[in-house]
Amino acid sequence: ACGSDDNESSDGSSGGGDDAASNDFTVSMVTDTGGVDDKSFNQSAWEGLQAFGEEYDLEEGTNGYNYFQSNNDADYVTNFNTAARSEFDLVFGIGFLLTEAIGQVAAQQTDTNFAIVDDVAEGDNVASITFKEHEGSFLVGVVAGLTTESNKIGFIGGVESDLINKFAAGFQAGVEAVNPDAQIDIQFSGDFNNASRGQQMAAAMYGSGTDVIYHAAGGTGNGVFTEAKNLKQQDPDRQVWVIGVDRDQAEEGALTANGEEYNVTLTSMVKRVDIAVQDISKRAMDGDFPGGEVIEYGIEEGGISIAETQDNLTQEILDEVENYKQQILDGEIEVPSTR
Amino acid sequence: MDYVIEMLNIRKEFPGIVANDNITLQLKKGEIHALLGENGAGKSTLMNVLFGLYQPEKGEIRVKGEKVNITSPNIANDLGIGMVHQHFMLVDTFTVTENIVLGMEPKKGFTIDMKKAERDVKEISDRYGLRVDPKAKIADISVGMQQRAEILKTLYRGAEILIFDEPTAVLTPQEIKELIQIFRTLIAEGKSIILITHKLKEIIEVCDRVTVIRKGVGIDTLDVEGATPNQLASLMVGREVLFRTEKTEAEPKDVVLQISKLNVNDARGVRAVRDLDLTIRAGEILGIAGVDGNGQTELIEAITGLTKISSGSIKLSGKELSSYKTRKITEAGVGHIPQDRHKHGLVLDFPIGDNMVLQTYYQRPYSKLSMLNNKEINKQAKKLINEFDVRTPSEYTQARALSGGNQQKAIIGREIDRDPDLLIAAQPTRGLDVGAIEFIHQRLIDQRDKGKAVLLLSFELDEILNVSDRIAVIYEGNIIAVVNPKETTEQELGLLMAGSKKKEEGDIKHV
Amino acid sequence: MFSRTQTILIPVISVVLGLLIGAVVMLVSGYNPIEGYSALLRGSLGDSFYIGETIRQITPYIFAGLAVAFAFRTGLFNIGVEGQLLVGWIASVWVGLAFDLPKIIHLPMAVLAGAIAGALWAFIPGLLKAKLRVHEVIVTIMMNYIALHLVNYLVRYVISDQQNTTSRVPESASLKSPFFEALTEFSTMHYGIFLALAGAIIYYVILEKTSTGFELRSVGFNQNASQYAGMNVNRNIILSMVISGAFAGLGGAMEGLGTFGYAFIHGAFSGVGFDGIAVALLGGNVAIGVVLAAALFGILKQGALIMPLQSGVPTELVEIVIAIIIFFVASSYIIAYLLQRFKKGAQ
Amino acid sequence: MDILTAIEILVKSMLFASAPLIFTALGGVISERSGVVNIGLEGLMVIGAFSAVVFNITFASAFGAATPWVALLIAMGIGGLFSLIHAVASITFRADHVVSGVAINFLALGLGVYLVKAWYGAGQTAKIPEPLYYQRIPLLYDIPVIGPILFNNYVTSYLAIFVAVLVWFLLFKTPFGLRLRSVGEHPLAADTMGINVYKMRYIAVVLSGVMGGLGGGVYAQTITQDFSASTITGQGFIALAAVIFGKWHPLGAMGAALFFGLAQSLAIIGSSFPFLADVPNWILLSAPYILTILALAGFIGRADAPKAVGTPYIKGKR
Ligand SMILES: Nc1ncnc2c1ncn2[C@@H]1O[C@H](COP(=O)(O)OP(=O)(O)OP(=O)(O)O)[C@@H](O)[C@H]1O
Ligand SMILES: Nc1ncnc2c1ncn2[C@@H]1O[C@H](COP(=O)(O)OP(=O)(O)OP(=O)(O)O)[C@@H](O)[C@H]1O
Ligand SMILES: [Mg+2]
Ligand SMILES: [Mg+2]
Repeated sequence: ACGSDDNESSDGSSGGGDDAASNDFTVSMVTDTGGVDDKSFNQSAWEGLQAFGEEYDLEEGTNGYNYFQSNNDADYVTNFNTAARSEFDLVFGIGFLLTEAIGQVAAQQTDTNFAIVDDVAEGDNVASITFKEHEGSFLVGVVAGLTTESNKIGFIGGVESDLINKFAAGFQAGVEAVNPDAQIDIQFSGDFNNASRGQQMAAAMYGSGTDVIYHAAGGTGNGVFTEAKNLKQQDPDRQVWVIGVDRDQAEEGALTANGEEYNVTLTSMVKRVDIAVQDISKRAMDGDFPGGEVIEYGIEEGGISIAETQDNLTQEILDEVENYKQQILDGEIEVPSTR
Repeated sequence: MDYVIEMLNIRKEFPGIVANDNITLQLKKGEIHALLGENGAGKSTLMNVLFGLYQPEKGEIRVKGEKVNITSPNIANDLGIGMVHQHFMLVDTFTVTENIVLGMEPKKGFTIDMKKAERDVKEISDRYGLRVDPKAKIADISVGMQQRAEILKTLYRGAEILIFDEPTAVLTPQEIKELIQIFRTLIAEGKSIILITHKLKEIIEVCDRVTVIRKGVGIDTLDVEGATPNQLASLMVGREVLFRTEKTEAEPKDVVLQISKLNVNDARGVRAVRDLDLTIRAGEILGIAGVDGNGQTELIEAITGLTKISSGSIKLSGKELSSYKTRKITEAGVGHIPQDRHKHGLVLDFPIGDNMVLQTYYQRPYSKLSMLNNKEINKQAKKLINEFDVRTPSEYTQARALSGGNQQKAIIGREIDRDPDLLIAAQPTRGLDVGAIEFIHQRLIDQRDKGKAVLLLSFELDEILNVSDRIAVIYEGNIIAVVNPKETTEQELGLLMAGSKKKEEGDIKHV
Repeated sequence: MFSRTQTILIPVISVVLGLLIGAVVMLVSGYNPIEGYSALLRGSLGDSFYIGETIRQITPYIFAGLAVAFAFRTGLFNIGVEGQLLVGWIASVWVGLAFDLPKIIHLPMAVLAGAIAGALWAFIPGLLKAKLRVHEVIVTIMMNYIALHLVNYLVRYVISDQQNTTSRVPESASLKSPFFEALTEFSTMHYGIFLALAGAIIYYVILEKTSTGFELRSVGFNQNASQYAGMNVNRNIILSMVISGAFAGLGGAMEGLGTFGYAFIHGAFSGVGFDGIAVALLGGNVAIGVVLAAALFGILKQGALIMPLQSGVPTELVEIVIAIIIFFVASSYIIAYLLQRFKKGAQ
Repeated sequence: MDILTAIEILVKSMLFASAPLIFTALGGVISERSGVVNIGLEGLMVIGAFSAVVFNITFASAFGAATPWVALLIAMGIGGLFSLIHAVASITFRADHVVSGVAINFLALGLGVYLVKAWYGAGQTAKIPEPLYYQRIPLLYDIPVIGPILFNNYVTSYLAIFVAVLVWFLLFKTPFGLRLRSVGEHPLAADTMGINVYKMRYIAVVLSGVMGGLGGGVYAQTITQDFSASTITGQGFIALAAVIFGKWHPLGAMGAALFFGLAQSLAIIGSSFPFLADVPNWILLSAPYILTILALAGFIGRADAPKAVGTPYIKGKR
């Protein structure tokens, strides 16, 4: 119905790829309810779009790149539609919660290209971007397995889902690869923004001897950092670690005790949504949009890694991580993605 | 003249109504001054002006000759004016002492010095003979004791002038006697009293002078000595008032209500009605006399299905009622004018029209197939409003906006119109003026004359003696005597109610 | 009490004042209010697509508002609409998926399942209130959280095979409307709006026109007098919660069978139930008021989505505006008073 | 895990999770005891969390280690100011208390997030530089067995209990408390005793704002350590439930909040016991809420609200 007479813009017509043509290219994203500054993948995706816009000299706004914030699950469809109707050439949906909505809108707005992050959606004009979180989780599992002294390791997930289970599965495999004696306690908070419960869960784990906790629980994970920092602050010699998720969460773990600076963030499993977003945007701009395809970003593609901040990791551990990374790249290790 | 209080030409308006119009009231030191008027005449309003709750539009107030401006109860307190309100101003969940010292608490550091407060209360209560338990919660004590607590509140604040707004409406005869004794003590202490009451006998018994107001206008102030009830009543109403209710001899027929061996527990699980037997016949009014708290409430609640009985039987025209729910009992032919009209009688937020069908809304013609028929409801309401002279702007007016007397007329209309075989009337005239009382008594008698049974519960011996055909005296949950009103006196009834004659069965005339 | 003109005038004045103060907030924080509001209007009523989306948004608001309002009118405070809505949602989807029936049976059955589930969820606080005098506010708050966790579990382990979302309900149980979608350029507007409007009418009829409603209102105002008049107070408390919960459950069914067409794992509450409290109160707890308040809410919330894109104003401005409107409606006494002064002054 | 450790963990997480609820619920008790319903507690917590976090971030360098405490004072002040809106609406403008409280909730969240976006250009603040940390209470901590169990927590957790006792003292032992309660039970009676009903209610509502702000400030500075739209998500409603659960009594509300914190940590510890392994996760997650309902239904029974709660007082009207 709408916009039927200007279907020139998409459909690979901007395929030229020289700078003049690329300035016409427009791209936007729809966040999930976490919002564009969730310090997690929405934020990362937006950083990717911003970097992309800067690189190709696009302006923020309707004629360049932009984001649509969803306040509610019911807003996804509206936002996708608005984006398509605002004639963005490519629209990203960030998070598996948007899968259904993107599929539905893509079927109607066939002139627009869509890309879903973290899940697979149907449609010729939809690219699916997934990450091999299990691979990165495997690596931080290696770190955890080598770091633990008590041989008790914890995992705190938010609401149980396929995605979160991928984290747990990879993590478990990583720990087991280097430290078969270690026990892993896998728990779910049932909620992504209950910091209080996160802190209570962490208190229970640390209190019973766990010394490393990997969280994949969004705002609930705030409480995990809080508990770890408290324990460290009180007893700087104590071994308490948190492994961050999605971004480098070193900032979250910083504290001072007795005038000295410490950081309880051991490392983080970094998911480079920004890289994937830039990558797909570039391909779309170049007329090479991978519609209908599933593109997996793993270690190999540079979409998954451990955090750059490595102050708390010994060279030995870094070497081991490098070693396993190589084995994964070589296909010697197949990291499980389900529990 | 040494007046302690002079209210001169007071005018007080409310939206759409002049409650007090140019009223003058002068109180001499050491006198008991009655303020008399129909319901809604403006008595409470005038006193609230004196107490600082309302600000008058015109007029002036002098205390001991000096012009004052009473803008809040605080100032009234400071001037030595205390008021015992028509509706008690007590906090239910507080103790007697807490209520009395509220706002003027003795302190010890940051805290209330409760010991001293209790001592003070005890001391004043001893001095004036106002028996109270300083530590008791208001919710747990009798109305009489609540009123004594109210009086103590004013005395604690050193009041010299005491206003009593209808203090006797809620008291039992015994309590009224005590209150009158208290008045005398207060006067002997040099205090002065303004008394509002609808009971003319009381005025004649205790008051020195009386000011009569009618529809917001001051009519006259006269010495009580030499005045008669009739004279006062006609001054108040503005026409001649007959006192005796017109009543022919009763012609009792079949038994309507037959209660035997009834036992009922009260809300706390204590036995309140014990092995009670009672019979009421068609065509008679049975009055129940008794001191408050002797099982009257539980008896009525048992008959109407509001409380489960422990044992015994209640039969209405031979049909056992005791296992029925309230609705079935109502449908079986029992009507109930509850004691507390605001709490139990009306849904104050409903229009008066809906209140008129509170038990029958689901029946034809008010409902058909579960759908309300508002036309029929309002037709019925209009009919009752006319028949029972309920003064209301319309049937759509919220029940809350009606005066107490008119609310009561509405309830009575509703109950009588259903023409129940048994009509239970609990304190139907409490707080009403003589005109309204007369009207209601007449209605009860009409009902009897139509061959229905009426059960009348009242703490007013006058009412019991005037209206009933037989009087049953209840004491500690049991009917200890049934007497003929023509052959008994207030004194004898009083003694019976106190339980004194219980043992001497022989003296009691059974009817 | 207020006159008829005041009853209409006060909400209008409140909305105007709310928007005015919202404009001041925008000005003070460096945004252009005209741009902000025109974006808001475009994003809610600007063209047929947005109108469709706005109507879709209004649909559950009407039900949530009716649910809260119904309880309120009968003397109860149902903060549990959020939870009742969630269970209604899952139940309707479940029935939608579990059967293979002709639409004429299947759809009503699925909708009804939502109502029943919501009613059952509200029955618990009703029963506890009636039998044990447990305060419904606490129980309904707690039941919200229980619903959230239960529903997430059902989605993952019972209705789907460890998925994040259930399958889509088949056509035969769907409220989706190709007709409206075509009419509104692919908005998600569905047939639910008719059910919501019908719900408002049913609300009005039950409460104002039936003997049951008479009883419910009576018990809501004065339990003692109602008991004296022979009404069964406990039964009415439970009935009131159950009907309120059924409205909430229907709101959930609108989401399950209409807006989404499936159920999914919730990381947090949808917020519709809590907004329902405001909708009910803003609408004065009467049917027509609730519909209008839901419309206002839908317009503001829908318009808010596009506001940051087109004018840079954060979406939260809308919450501020809503709050201020509620304040003025709540403080209608002072508005009425000022109106009267104004009138007198004019004479 | 051995039993002592289990108890230590239980008590510890009960204390820190309950503290913000206790403060806020106490605010609710004060307000409702004066006759003003306050379902705006959630919003007051939001505004408290917002103010404390913004202050902490902005002034950490100026105040150093004292920052979180000053931030709490600020949160209390701003909470108090914010609740003035509720006071004006519900006391002076005779607004329906529930409606006005709902507006408070909308306004607080809207304004908090709006300002964060306007000031920081993001929907979420950074981590606060000076959070509160657990502290071993000198001397008490050294008591064998119970010392480590009871006396290693945020100072604010003890403060919460202390303030609960203080509020109890204030409400039930002082003239101020007697007057405040009288205004909530029978305002007209209080008026005839020369008590200024409006003034008392204003004070109570502002105090509830102060306490709600404190609760939010404590929550943000002890648990989340930043502020966003998802910092306060229902805690105010749980606190409201605690007010009623605790029968409008300060110590009761404290007990209810502690009970809730305990139930939550019990459910967490419980999940590590083998015999509970087969219990579906959702039941454990819901355990705190289910336990609360059971406790209410089982032993607590009914409680009566202050009689005049929710009714505006209109002078000169009966
Ligand atoms: N607060 C008020 N607002 C408006 N009108 C009032 C108010 N109080 C009293 N009135 C009006 O003033 C008149 C006088 O009422 P008031 O209560 O003084 O009567 P009263 O003589 O005390 O009656 P009663 O014998 O029933 O106690 C009433 O008819 C009523 O219309
Ligand atoms: N707020 C009000 N606004 C308008 N009129 C009022 C108000 N309050 C009371 N009234 C009027 O005051 C009059 C007297 O009321 P009140 O309740 O004192 O009646 P009453 O005859 O004294 O009954 P009661 O036996 O209950 O004391 C009524 O006519 C009523 O309309
Ligand atoms: Mg009077
Ligand atoms: Mg009166």
